[in-house]
Amino acid sequence: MNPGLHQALIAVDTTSIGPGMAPVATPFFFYLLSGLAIAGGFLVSTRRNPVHCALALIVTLIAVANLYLMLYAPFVAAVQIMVYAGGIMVLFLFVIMLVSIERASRDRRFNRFWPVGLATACGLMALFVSAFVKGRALFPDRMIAIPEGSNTQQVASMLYGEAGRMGQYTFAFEIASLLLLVAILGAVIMTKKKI
Amino acid sequence: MVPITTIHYLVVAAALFVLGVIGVLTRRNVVIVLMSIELILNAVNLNLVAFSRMWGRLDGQVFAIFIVVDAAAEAAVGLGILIAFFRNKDTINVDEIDLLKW
Amino acid sequence: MSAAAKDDTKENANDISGHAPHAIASPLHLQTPEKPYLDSNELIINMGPQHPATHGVLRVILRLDGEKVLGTECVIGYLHRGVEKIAENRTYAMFNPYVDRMDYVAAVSNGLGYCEAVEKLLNVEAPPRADYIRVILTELNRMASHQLWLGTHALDIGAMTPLFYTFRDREEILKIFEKYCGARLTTHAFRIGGCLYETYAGFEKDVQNFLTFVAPKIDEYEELLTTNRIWLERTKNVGVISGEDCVALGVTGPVLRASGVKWDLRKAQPYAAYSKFDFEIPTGENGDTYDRYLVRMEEMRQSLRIIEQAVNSIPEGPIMAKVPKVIKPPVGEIYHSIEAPKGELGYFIVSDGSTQPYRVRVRPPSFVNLQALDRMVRGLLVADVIAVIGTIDIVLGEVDR
Amino acid sequence: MPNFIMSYLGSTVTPGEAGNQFWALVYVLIIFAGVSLAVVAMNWFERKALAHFQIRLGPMRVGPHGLLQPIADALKLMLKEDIIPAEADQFVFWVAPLIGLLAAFTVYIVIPFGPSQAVSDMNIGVLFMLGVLSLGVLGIVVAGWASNSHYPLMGALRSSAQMVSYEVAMGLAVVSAVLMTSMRTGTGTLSMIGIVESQQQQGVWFIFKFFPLGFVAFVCFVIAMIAETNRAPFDMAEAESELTAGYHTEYSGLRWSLFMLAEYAAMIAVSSIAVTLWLGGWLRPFPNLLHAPAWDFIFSLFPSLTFGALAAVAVVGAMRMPAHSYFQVQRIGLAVFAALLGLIALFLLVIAIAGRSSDATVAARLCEGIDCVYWFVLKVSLFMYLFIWCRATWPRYRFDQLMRVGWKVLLPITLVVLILTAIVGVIVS
Repeated sequence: MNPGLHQALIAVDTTSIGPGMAPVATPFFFYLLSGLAIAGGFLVSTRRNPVHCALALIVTLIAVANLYLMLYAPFVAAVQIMVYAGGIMVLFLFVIMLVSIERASRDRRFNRFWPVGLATACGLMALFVSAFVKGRALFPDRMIAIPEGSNTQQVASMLYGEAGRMGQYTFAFEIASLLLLVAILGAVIMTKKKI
Repeated sequence: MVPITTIHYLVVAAALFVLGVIGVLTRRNVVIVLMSIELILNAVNLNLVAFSRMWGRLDGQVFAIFIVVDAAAEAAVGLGILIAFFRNKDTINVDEIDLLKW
Repeated sequence: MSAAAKDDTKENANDISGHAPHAIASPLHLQTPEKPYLDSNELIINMGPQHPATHGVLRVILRLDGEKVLGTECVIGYLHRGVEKIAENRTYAMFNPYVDRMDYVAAVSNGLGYCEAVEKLLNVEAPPRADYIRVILTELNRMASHQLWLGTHALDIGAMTPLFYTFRDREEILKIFEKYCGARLTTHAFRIGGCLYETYAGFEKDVQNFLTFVAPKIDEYEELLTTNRIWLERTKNVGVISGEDCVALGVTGPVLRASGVKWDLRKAQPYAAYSKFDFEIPTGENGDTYDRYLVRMEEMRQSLRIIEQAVNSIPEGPIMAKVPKVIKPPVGEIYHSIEAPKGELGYFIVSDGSTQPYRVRVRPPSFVNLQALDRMVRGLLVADVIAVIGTIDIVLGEVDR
Repeated sequence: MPNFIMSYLGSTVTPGEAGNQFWALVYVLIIFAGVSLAVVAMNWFERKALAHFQIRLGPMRVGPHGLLQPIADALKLMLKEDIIPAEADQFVFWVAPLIGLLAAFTVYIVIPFGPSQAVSDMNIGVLFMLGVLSLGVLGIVVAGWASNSHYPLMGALRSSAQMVSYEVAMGLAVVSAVLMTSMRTGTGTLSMIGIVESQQQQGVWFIFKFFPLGFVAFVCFVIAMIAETNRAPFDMAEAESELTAGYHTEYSGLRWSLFMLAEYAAMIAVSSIAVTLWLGGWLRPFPNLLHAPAWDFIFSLFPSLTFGALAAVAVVGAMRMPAHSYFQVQRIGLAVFAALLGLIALFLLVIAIAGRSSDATVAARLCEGIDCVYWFVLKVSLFMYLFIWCRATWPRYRFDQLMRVGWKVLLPITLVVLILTAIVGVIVS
């Protein structure tokens, strides 16, 4: 894609959304947030203390939520913060406090097969890099405007349908609710001492 | 300054994914392994949302929401199993969880 | 909680208590009501001796499963001053002020019990007017003690406001004490053989004013608490103990009466002038914290009745019996007990014929009632332990002596 | 430069929507300062109100009627030695109060003090505020864990369970209010400003909508919000008589005061949400019924009248000071305070008259803004009083009872209300 067209697409993008909606200093915030996310991810896989890992993961989650905002997906960002940072991470912290942490912080950090795991991860990374380098054409530089103001309504109409019609994902949505119910039951049964 | 495009987000997501895989494959503590899985799911989510922006369709965002739901279910059940296991074996190290039955 | 943290606690517990080795291990030997799944969830924590809700320096070692109490052990003695030993080196009259320092919330009752015990040993009887004054002051003190109990008990359960209401009204009682004998808390109001001080001018009027002042205030406390939903939930069926258990453990006072046993020494073996007055003994049915609350509230009203009758019929006459300057009781021993606000307060005094007692042993109600704590809180939650400690109404000065 | 500064004045949208970063920053600073001041005022007010519930006077020594007590306390807390327990996790112990504080203050971004008096009007405003409020629990949990002590840990576990449970009921109650926004137009909105505007369009506060459905949802939300902020009678996490001080037992000095700041900021935040969702936010009473310039003017006088009344109270207080020379300083202090309040009242009066009588845009907008903020703050202060009232009246729930109330009482009620609201909405429209 030639740079001129690329610039034009970006320009079209910002104007179509309206002058007020365009995020400010986009590159700066992108690098800041992605730096935070990656740093958090690094700490998660290296810190000895599980609580520190959880805090690092929270940083990553919030940074990723902000990246969603930059991608004009505010509803996903809100769900991310509510469910992940407010719900799942509290659950994680709860469990960390229930199980032994003093011992975990004295133990070896990595398992017996860590060289194999690291090698696999490196291989995966090489795969990604080669894909990005060779398949650059697969990912055009364009960004098509999504109206931000009605994002929630549009997501809702895909999930629930509108005007009496089933949405594209209504059935999947119902299945997901069933999945959650089963998960709740499973978790309760698993943790109960006496059923 | 280079404008931020889809590929930038994909690179971040790939980095998060690899970090998550490192965590899953090398850590001993099951809690941290589960956290690393969350990291992987987040990387996938970031990809989906970036693609949704790239194509101007919301399907990617809907998928991301489904994945968040999935992550919640996974965390609840996974941590439930973990607590049950800890109660019986007094350990949460993957090295020591090596029997199918006890 | 982790095994490591538990070990820490155990060691710390041992360091602080300084008990002999066999006593140290006892928290872990507590009986468990049910077989634990595995001990991965057990947690041992020290409640006290510096804890806002243990009414002083009581230390309770709690063995918890999450928040559920599997067992408790009370560690007492942080306020031990050797009162009983001090008695052996004091004359009978000199020991009198010391007893006020045991249950400092109800000092007048302590003094009454001791004076009457020594009077029995000497075979003297206080004159009727002295008996009436004693009844009035003792019942006033019962009011004060119950008010303090109500305030702190409600505060433990989380209701702040009743504390200030009860302290406002208790202040009036303390003012009467101050006017009568110059002291507010540790009054040393009575002497062996009667009273030292004649009532001051206007004493009857003060007491009667107090009666009219305080009767509506008791309704005010009840308004705040008795039908309060949260109060009912926190107190009903909490810390239940049966009448048989109470008798077997030697529990007395309102705790015993709330379990349905109608036992009050003022009726069962009347002392002072109690046989002359007409009053009821309130009893409960369920033996739970709520019944104990109701019993104490009703006892306050009965105290008002007694005081009213006593003030209206107080006889004229001397206030001191003929007691020798140097008190030298004949050789012998005596056990005399009275109904203190917290239960049966007994004094066992052995005399060897000298000016000093050979042995004084006090049967403090708080100490005996505290032994029922473990029975009451097994299987309940941590928050209930606080409520039950409050409802037993202990004063650590009396428990440790 | 003046043009740059004045560029936003006269606009009728929030600075976030207008894309004006300068004024967004100014609003953030105003809100930060305002909330901090409100917390200080709340501190004094709670102590005085609680004291008068309990037949005592409360702070009386530092400043007239203890008016300077919060400042003295803040100074004391700031100058105290900063103690970190030796066995504590240093970094986490340090960072925990900041998490709660950040969460509590971030919520204010979406709270609308007026139709354009908000930092930004997100179209996911309600979700944003629920999500960010739920982050506050992380600070508490992490603080309890980092202290490495039994009581804080129990407090942390209790409060994490409590806050996660009550969030569910809170969210459902909020959803029923959001559902009501869609009644007239067909599409609802999650934007906080949109919710208040739809109350104006429908001509009813949502507390009275589909009576008693709106009212029940509101009551459930109020209960959940008291639980969510760990206030009496749901103050399990810091139950003084049980867990000494719960999660902040090991904290002292500045860090402890940060926890308190976060708690009070969160209280004000959740009250603002309740006001926005059910009590018409910035709307004055009967905005549609009494809609005439004369009525506008009368309601514009309320802020200055309120401050005038406060000034009068202060004047009476100064006159009733005992004649003893010891009270001379206090008398002067109170008189100065009264004069200050009187000046504010005068200022507001001038603005009200100028704004309502002339067509000058800036004055009119300022006047309207002050009106909106006034009604909003008035409603929020009623909630603050409610918090204190509850604290003075009720004993504390036990933990299992608290969970029972959350899951077995509030959750079913809010679910039923939600379903009924949907059904009634369909039938009506």
